[in-house]
Amino acid sequence: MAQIKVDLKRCKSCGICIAFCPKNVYAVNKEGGPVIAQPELCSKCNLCVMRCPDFALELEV
Amino acid sequence: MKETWQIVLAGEGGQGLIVAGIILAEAASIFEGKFAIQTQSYGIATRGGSSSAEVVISEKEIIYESVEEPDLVLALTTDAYEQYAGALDKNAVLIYDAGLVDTTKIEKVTAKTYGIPFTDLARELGKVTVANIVSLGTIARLSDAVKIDSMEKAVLKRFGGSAAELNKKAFRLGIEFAENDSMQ
Amino acid sequence: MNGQESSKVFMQGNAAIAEGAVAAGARFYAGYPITPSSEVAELASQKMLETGGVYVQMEDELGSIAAVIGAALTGKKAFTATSGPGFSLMQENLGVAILGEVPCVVVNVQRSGPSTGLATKPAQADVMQACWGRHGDQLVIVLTPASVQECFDLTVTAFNLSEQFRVPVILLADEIVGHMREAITLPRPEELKVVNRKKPDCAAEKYLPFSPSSDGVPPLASFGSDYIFHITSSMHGESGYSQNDPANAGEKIKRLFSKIEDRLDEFVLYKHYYDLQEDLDLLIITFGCTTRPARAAAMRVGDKKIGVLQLITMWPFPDKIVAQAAAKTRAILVPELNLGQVIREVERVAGKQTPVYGLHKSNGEGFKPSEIIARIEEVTK
Amino acid sequence: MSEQNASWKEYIKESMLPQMWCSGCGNGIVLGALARAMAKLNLEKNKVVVVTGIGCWGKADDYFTCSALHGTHGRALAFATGVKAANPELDVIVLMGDGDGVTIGGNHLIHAARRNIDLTVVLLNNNNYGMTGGQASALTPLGMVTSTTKYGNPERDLDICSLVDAAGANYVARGTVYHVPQLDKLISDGINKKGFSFIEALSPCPTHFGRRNKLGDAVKMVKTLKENAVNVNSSQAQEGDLKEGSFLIGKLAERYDDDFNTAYEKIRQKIKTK
Repeated sequence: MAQIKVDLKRCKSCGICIAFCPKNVYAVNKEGGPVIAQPELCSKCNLCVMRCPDFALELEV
Repeated sequence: MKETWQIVLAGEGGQGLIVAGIILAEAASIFEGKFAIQTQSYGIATRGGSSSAEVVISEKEIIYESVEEPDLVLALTTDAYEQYAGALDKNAVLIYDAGLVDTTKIEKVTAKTYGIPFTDLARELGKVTVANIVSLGTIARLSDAVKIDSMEKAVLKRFGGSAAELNKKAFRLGIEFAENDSMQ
Repeated sequence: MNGQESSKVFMQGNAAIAEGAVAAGARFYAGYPITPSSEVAELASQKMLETGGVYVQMEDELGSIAAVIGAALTGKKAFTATSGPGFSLMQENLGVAILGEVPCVVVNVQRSGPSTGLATKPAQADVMQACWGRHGDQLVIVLTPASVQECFDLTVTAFNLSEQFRVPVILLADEIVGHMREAITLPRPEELKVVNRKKPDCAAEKYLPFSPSSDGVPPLASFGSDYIFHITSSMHGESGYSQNDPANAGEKIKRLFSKIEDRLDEFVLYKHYYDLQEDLDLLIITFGCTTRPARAAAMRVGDKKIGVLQLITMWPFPDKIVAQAAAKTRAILVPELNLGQVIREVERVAGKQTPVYGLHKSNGEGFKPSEIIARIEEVTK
Repeated sequence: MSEQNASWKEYIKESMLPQMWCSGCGNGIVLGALARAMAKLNLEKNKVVVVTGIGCWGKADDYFTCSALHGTHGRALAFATGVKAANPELDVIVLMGDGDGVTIGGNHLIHAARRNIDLTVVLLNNNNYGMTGGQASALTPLGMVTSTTKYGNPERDLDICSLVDAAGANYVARGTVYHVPQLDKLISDGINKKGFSFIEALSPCPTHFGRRNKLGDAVKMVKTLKENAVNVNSSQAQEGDLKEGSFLIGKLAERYDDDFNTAYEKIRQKIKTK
């Protein structure tokens, strides 16, 4: 299972990772930022990491 | 021999006056070790429009760079002739292009005056643009600002190679005509 | 040239500038041709190819000075030449070179303005612009040549000062000097003093591009070397990253002045055509193309003691030299081809006891000695 | 992918993060794409110079671990031209926004492309001047609202890729912050390509352009980029069947002409052998 790390100090809660995840891994926290809700669905496509404008996500395989 | 020569080469853009001025000053400074400064005045167009080169040649350091009272004027257009002819005194030398300049408007000229058809002579040599070099031959012959030999060296320094023969011919022709004209 | 002896050559002022630049080690030129400076570009385009340098003809003067700065940061000695209209366009990016402490040389062969003005005619009306033209507090060095020999010599000096102080140096020539031709002596390479910028010798990761040495000038690395560094047009700290702290900004601006002003005595250049110990009836203060007619005028006025002081380092203004000279003359005359720029500095320095007279001309013509003589007669009556 | 993740960090100065841009600004995405492109090509950091102008995207140089020159508004290409012409060994990457690179600096763009100097431009197009409050730029479309066109822009925008192509660049491409794997590749191909390379990256400015034109939040704006982009290799693009508002993405032009430095050295060789 993929380990996704969210650095909330960098995250600006734009919601891009959540909206464009092809597998709906993320849910929304109360600031609008990501919560890793269904990590078992992650296909490790890495698109959330690449699309994060804030370098706040890291995918550990 | 004059200590300082103030020379004006006047005409219009495209007649090679600035090149002639450079050759003259280079003959004096590089080939004779004198002091020489060349300056110029020109309009915004490369061809046409008034253009003139000034050369000061001296045995001693030249403080002010421009011509104040010309000792020798070369006039290659009527405008240039009219600008200078009346104002020169009797010790000055006035050389004009007899084929191009209309001298009728200036009634009294006291300078020693020589009219030589530089442009026509150049045309006969096959290249109208060497009129400036023909006139340098005349200037070398009619003044002691620079020696004929140094001027010829300076001409050949600038126009070596394939152009050398023609320019040498042009230069010699200017000397020859100056001699004929002064004997008249 | 045989490489053994210093050689005498006949050349134009603008050509001597290009030759001087090459002799000083310049290997990059970016410019946009403009009368009456174009011969510098023409010769530079040839010389750069021949000497292993690079010439780029840019799309405008904004770009020319920017490219010069970029090249200078790779370690090359770089320069550009222009005239009034182009010099105006360079002002903003000259500020980058000042704040970023990038050595480079800008030649302005002054012509008659304002605007397109008399494009082929001389003037000296860009003095204020050369000294003060940029926005913001800043200091540059301005040198003014009066002969073809000085065009060569001062271009070398301009590069040397630029490298020494990490500052742009402006060679403020004029149409008369730039287009005049005379024989000059080219020094042998070993006779020439050439200064190169101080490079860092610390470990690469310790390098701070704006951390000054004891002389106030920080060593400058080159892009592409082991040293990785930032240069910015924004206010920055020693690391080269932008910084808004007022204390840092205040210190930095002060250092941009002090690194030069503290050493002005070492490089202030001038010539005096009289005995400095002598008491004068009149001192004529000249620069650039006013020098020769003023000297001729001074020589021809027989009944008065007239000295000519030629300013070469125009900026920072040589206060000390002018004040000393002002103290030993009854009056001062400042001829200039503008309606009054250098005279303001002279008045500021000379003090109230020495009257300062101007002779100003702004019609596209240089001075004749006779005009200066007439003014001498007026002011020494 | 994971190997890349490890190495892009070499090129991003993590001590400077979080970056300064607004939430949902696409600048950070393009920054990442560029860092990954550098990592993929394994560029030597001390041989890379990032040159920027003024604007939001002009601050990008702060986040790289290589050398940088942050110049004046519109002049980044001119500074970069000096760097590259003087030292052809350097990889010079020029970051400009639409205001910086196209509007005030448009003339340098035309001539850098014509000169075919071996630079890589990543032009971030967010349709307005973001840093100074969302004023209109040359890439603000007709009718759109900005802080200087409150009732709609009377001027048309420019197809900047076509212009750069017409000016003779060796490589011209367009990408978006949605199509980010493609953007990575377009940038690394651009860096790899000798001669002038130009990559237009379409990116949302939700704070100004999005808000004033009611285009929704960052997510909505990125969705719009997704929907309107047509890959240049798709059948739709081949048939020229483009709806209004849609645009081509991918490699749009490629040439193999000598870059400036090569052409210059050829002339030098010619005079040497004379």
